[in-house]
Amino acid sequence: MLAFLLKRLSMAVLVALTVSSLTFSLNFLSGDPAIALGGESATEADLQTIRETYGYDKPIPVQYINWLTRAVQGDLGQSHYLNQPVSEEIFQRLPTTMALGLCALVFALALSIPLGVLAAIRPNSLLDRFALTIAVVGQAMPSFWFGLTMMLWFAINWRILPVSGSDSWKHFVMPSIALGYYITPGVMRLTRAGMLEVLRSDYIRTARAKGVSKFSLLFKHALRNAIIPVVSLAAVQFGFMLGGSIVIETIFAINGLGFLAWESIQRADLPMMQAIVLVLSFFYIALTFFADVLNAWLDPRIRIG
Amino acid sequence: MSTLENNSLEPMADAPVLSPGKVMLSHAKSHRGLMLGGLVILTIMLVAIFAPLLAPHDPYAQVLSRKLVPPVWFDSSKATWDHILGTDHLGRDYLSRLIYGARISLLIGFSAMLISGVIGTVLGICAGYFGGRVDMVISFLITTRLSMPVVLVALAVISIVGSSLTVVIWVIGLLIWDRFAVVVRSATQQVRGLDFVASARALGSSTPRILFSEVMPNISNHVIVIATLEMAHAILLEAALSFLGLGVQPPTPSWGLMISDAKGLMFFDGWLIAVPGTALFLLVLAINLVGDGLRDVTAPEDRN
Amino acid sequence: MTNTTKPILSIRNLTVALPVKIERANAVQNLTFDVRPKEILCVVGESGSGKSITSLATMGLLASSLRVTGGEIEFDGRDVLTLDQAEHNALRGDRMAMIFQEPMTALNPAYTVGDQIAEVFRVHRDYDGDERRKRTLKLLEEVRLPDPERLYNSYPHQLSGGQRQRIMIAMALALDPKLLIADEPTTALDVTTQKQILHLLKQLNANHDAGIMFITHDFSVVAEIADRVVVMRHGQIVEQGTAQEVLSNPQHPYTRALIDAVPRRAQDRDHVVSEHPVVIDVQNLNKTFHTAGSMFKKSRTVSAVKNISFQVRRGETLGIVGESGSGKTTLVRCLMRLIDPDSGAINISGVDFASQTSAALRQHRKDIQIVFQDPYGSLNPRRTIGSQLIQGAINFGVSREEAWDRVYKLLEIVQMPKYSVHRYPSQFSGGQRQRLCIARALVVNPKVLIADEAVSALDVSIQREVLKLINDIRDRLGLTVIFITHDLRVAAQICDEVLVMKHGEVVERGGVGRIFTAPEHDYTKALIAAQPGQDWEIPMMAEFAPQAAARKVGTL
Amino acid sequence: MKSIKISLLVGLLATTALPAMAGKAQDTLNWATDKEVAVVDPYFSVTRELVIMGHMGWDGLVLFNNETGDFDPLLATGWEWKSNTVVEFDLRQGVVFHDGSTFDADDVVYTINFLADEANGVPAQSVVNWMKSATKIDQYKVRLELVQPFPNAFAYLANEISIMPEGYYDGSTIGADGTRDLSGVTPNGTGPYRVSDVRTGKYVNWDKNENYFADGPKGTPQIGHINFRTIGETNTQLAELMTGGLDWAWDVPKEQALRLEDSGQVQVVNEKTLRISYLTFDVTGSSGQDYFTDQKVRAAVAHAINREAIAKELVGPASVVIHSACHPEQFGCTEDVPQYDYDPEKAKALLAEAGYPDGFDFDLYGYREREFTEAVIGDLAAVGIRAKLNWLQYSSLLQALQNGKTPVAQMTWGSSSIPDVAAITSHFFSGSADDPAKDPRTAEALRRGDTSVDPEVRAEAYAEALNIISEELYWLPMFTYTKYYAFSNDLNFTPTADEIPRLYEASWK
Repeated sequence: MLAFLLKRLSMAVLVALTVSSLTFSLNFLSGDPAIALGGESATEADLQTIRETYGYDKPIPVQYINWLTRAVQGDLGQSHYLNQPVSEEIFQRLPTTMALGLCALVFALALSIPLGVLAAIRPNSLLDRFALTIAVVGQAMPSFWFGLTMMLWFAINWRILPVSGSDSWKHFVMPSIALGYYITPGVMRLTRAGMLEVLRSDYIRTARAKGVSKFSLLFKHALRNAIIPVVSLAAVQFGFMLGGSIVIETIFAINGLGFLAWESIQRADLPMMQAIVLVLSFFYIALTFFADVLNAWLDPRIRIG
Repeated sequence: MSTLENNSLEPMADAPVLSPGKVMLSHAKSHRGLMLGGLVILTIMLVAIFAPLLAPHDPYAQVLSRKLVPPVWFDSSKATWDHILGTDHLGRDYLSRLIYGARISLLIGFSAMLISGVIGTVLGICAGYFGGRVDMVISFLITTRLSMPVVLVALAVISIVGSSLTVVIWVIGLLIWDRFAVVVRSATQQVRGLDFVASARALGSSTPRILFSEVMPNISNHVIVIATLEMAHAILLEAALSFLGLGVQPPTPSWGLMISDAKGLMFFDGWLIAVPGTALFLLVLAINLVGDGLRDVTAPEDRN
Repeated sequence: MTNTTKPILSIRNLTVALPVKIERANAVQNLTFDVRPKEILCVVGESGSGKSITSLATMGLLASSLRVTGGEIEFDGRDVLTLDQAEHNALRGDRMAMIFQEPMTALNPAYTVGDQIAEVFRVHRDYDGDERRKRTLKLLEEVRLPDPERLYNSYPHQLSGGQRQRIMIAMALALDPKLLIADEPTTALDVTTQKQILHLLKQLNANHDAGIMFITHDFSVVAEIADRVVVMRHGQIVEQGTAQEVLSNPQHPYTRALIDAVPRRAQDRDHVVSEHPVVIDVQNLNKTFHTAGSMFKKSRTVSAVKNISFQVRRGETLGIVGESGSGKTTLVRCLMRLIDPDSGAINISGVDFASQTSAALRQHRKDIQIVFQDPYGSLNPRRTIGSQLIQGAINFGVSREEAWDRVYKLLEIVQMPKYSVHRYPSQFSGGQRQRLCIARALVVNPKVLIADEAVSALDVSIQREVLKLINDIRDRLGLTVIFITHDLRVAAQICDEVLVMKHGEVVERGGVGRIFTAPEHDYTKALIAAQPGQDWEIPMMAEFAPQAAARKVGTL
Repeated sequence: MKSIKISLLVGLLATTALPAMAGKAQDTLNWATDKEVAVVDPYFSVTRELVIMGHMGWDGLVLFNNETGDFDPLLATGWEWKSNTVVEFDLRQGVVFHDGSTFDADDVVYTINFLADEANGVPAQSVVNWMKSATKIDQYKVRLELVQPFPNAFAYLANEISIMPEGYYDGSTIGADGTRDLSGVTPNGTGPYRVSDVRTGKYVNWDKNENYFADGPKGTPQIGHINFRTIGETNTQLAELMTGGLDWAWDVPKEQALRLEDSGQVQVVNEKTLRISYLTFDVTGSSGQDYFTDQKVRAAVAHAINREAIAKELVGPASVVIHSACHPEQFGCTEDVPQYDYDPEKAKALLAEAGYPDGFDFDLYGYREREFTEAVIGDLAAVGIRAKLNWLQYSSLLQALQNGKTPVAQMTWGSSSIPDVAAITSHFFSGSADDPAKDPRTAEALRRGDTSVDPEVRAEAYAEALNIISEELYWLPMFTYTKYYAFSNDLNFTPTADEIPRLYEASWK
């Protein structure tokens, strides 16, 4: 177990290293970050000062090593634009994005799992078709379009919900739906497929032969087993949502990580971009690990060898 | 004892040859979603091919004084049958741009899918077939790729190298191969374990031969299904990039770009975003329907 | 009709319709039979005979696509077909219970076996938790599971197949039902486990009043436990009667054919030491598997093949016999270098297979070919039969014309029509596919043919045909055959010599005759003793069915 | 498990409070831009937002008067030029900082000497590096020394130089990577508003400074609170404006502004700015596409583009077409230069003359207001010049431009709101890396203008340079930018051309 944890951790570090060097290689493609930093009216002398201050005059590998050395010590660098430690900024924004991601996930699961189960109980029924339609339509709708349309109706025409911001729970309703809706199809399909498979399985027949009631059959015997792959998917999707919240956060002016990322991209704030990508990739690894633990808890075959 | 095995082969002599392709085709014909989606895609493809014949105007011709003419169904003095769908913010005919835009969306979807398909399939097959170290390295690549947020990385790269149709296609293509790789890898692992692959090895088939004749045909259905999904994914991704201003470059008539151009006026002139939005939605919906249909049709037949 | 008590189950003119008319309109048609208390009724038939559908209809577990269109199933005085879901639910697990074929998948992996047994009490009785636990532990004892306390908290995957089947039996017997349906309960088990389970069932039958409806395809099992027998074919009953009547004096030709196809003990025959050159020479072969660990599991090392040496001469058939997990499949795969052995030498007609690089090995691969167990996985579903058949010949530089010549000749040998080449595997039955696989293996003119459980997945009647084919081909083409099987009886029919394997080691080796008459190793003795139906003197069918006279099996 | 999720959701929703409503009723002016404000510091945060906030929270020595065009005394009450490079200021008495400390010469000396020292790492060096040092003469009198004669000294003093209390930056440290960590510095100035709450990247809230000195040029603050927040999407800003969530926004695109105006929900004003748009050509051929080394081709481009239509249809009514490389309202800018009217036929003729009767393909670069550039592409296509658009970030584009990699780029320049040609023409045509032509004639003329303090000498020198530029068409000046301001119907607010909105002057109707 300990050895495995260590292996897992080293894997995470390796992934993070690869991701960070990939992100850092953006430096090769990028324009002069000093110009981005100096603003439109910076003179050549200003730029030179900036280059020296930030070490942009050094070769890129040296910059990378320097950055890495500091990153290992927990110092992800200083944001060019925001003039403060990148890590501080990220951890200040993270809770907002996490809250958004969690709300979106809860919305998605609350919609997709019951729909998936119901669809699986009666395949090809009207309900199944309805669920499938939701899935297909959901996958085809650009999230920004969906978000703006909701804003048009709920915030501007009906004035039920606030337009933007992140001050109260009301502010999270539309963004959560816009973000969560996109993963609903996948979770629903997986739940449906999992339930269909489990319902066909021998042990469900055994349970029926025991005279178990329909409800207990579905929720005690079937869902427990069908939910296992859904857990992994949900964890992975949660990771994707944290990364994919850029568009939604931009639209709804939620000052989370996604918006920070987008702003950093626009102002070529490389240390910030690198750090965000790094944090998100670490998050992804952590989430998959978490999903594994959760799966083991749900599935004794994994837990007890 | 032949009575037991019941020489049912005799009537089979005139039975039609049921190739897996034919079986699928016959299944496909009776699959409503697949047919409907296919029809929509076919229509859009025809429109794209015959765009020069169908478009009433040059999609690039701008008349600034005639900008933002509403579509004919609007009760407005500016509306005219000359511009059935109205004009955009530079006075270009919206219908013509929509028609030409089909080319771009299909091109992006198809090319990005092709790039990611090739990368993902090759990686997936290698990982699945060779296993061991190769699998370890490729699985690591997949994990790394999955851990990088697609939209973020795409935006960062495009914002730095500058965007053009080619850049967008390559960036998207290079970012969405993960699903191909994951699915192909596990499909290959399954096929590799089947006895006909062992048979082929025993019969002296070389590894490339086995990959092409034994493995590929048996994972192609997975690849095709993923290909449709990723094509839809690529089209949506381009729209999202365009929405943030980092997609295809103007004046290229792309649906994503049209949405992006129109988004500012969506609270006032909703049709501007509704027209290309609907086109995009229909295309992606159709592709997804086809993907779903293919998944149903190519699902492995039950043994029996 | 020896027993006159009132039947507990009485099926009258039962007809179940198939959803689409595939081969026939009805899964079962006009079925009529009784099950009486305390008797074991065996329903026998090959796959597709409708025997499982009958049991499922009785339990009310039919798939929704199957509809009962006629007849009645009277259980305990009531027609269960007229019951609604809730009423049927109340009967199931209480008054009637069922055991299934696959113990590996029949238990819910997410709950402990104790909980799953106790659930029966919770559903049907108002016992409190302690009472449920107490009764469950008692049941575990009754089915002779060791250490019930520990087992109660075990999950299914921690138990062996035999243990799981005992759990299933305990679950079925929990409320002392009047009817117990056992659907091929031993088919998926090793022969030694099968013996124990059959023994247990017989014992329980003695202590309980339940009538048992036992579904099987294996007449040896029938001979072991049946009081009465129903023989089914294509959804209809062809013959029924007491075990004595059916087994020793079958009336219907189909019953006779089935009984005739039962592999029987080898006649005592001498093992003639052949003078032919040695084709296969294996020395000290070893193979160890390592399974990678995960977060919750330690990595494990399993020795699948331990220090095995043997030789086979040209024209001989060597049987390798062992239960599942004995390492016999690993052994042949090492032999063919489909997997790389850890150490040891493999010499196949003068070429050292163990030490060659895989590139160098390719040109020698034609010498040794294999036919696998699963007829569905061993043909590529996406290629025509023809292209799969000539592939081997083409690989070894044979011209296309000559390759096609060979293919057609081989199709004749395996008794398949020429036009098969244009078709895809999905259009052939299991037996036909095995013939095609044999043809494919032979197309490169191998010196050695390995049959890895090549007939295990087939119905007995077809099994027999394929065995005969392999024997014919061996004689005709002068092949050396290695025959892998878990079934001693099958080995006896076809082999000259037998290796008995257990846990990766050869425990005994010898001529077929000696192994059967005078086994030396305890394990071999146990295997032989576990064969079901030992006391059954299988009637010779030659006098009933003329075409069976062509039987050459067992003769050299 | 489901019940756990539901309770989690309920918990999440319950913990957050309802938002405070905004607008006149709460005496709070809410405004937003798409930029994030990280640190409330006018020197270490180089954004327009901080220029605006700089004027809210701090005061400079002088203030530019948009009506008279003069500099009004602010923290200084009077001044006297002792030479071309020395000026002495008398300071206002009785002014206190937000923290209660008194303002005097020490604060001015500290601020200027801090800024002038390059080692202190002020990012925008051009804003401060013209100052050499300051010395205290007495408690309310200081002497400022310039590095060299600098005509725009007062413009910078007015717009950019806010006076900080003495020792203001002592609490901040310079990190390993050379950036200044300002987390320990609490915003503190003399300005009409003071910071009440900051959340990095999210909002900056200001309260009225009740102790603000009377009868200064900034007047007395009226509105109780002025809250800033960041909204990245223009659409979202509009939605907030329409629903009353915002009281003030700018940079509203033209069409949206017009429709907002039509709706009557808010006031919309189109105001001039000092920013101009221009095309800059690769006149040396270093980009590898040498079409534009030929003046005839550049002239063809000039004749092909309907600048009038772009200015009126796309930019806004306050936008005007310009012909010389400067904003008409800047000192020294003259429109009396060679002009190129919209004439597609002439453009085609010129192209044919230059040897391209069938036109050609080239790369066009841009970074700002894509639809303007799109319109340019459309006009060029009409005469056969086919442009491939390359859309870059400003930093990347500037680098490409300086390296001569761009055949044509559509650029803009805002002159840091300095109403003087020195802030634009001299920047681009004095031979620096930004100079597209490196023509010694313009460099010489501009140097003459830059180093003189005599307006006539300067005007003459600049006119000479501007004529050369338009003659040669190193740039094609396009039009002036305008800005649409949209604000609440309840608000009294007057936009100004220098793009420094005086939010502190705003009041409720």
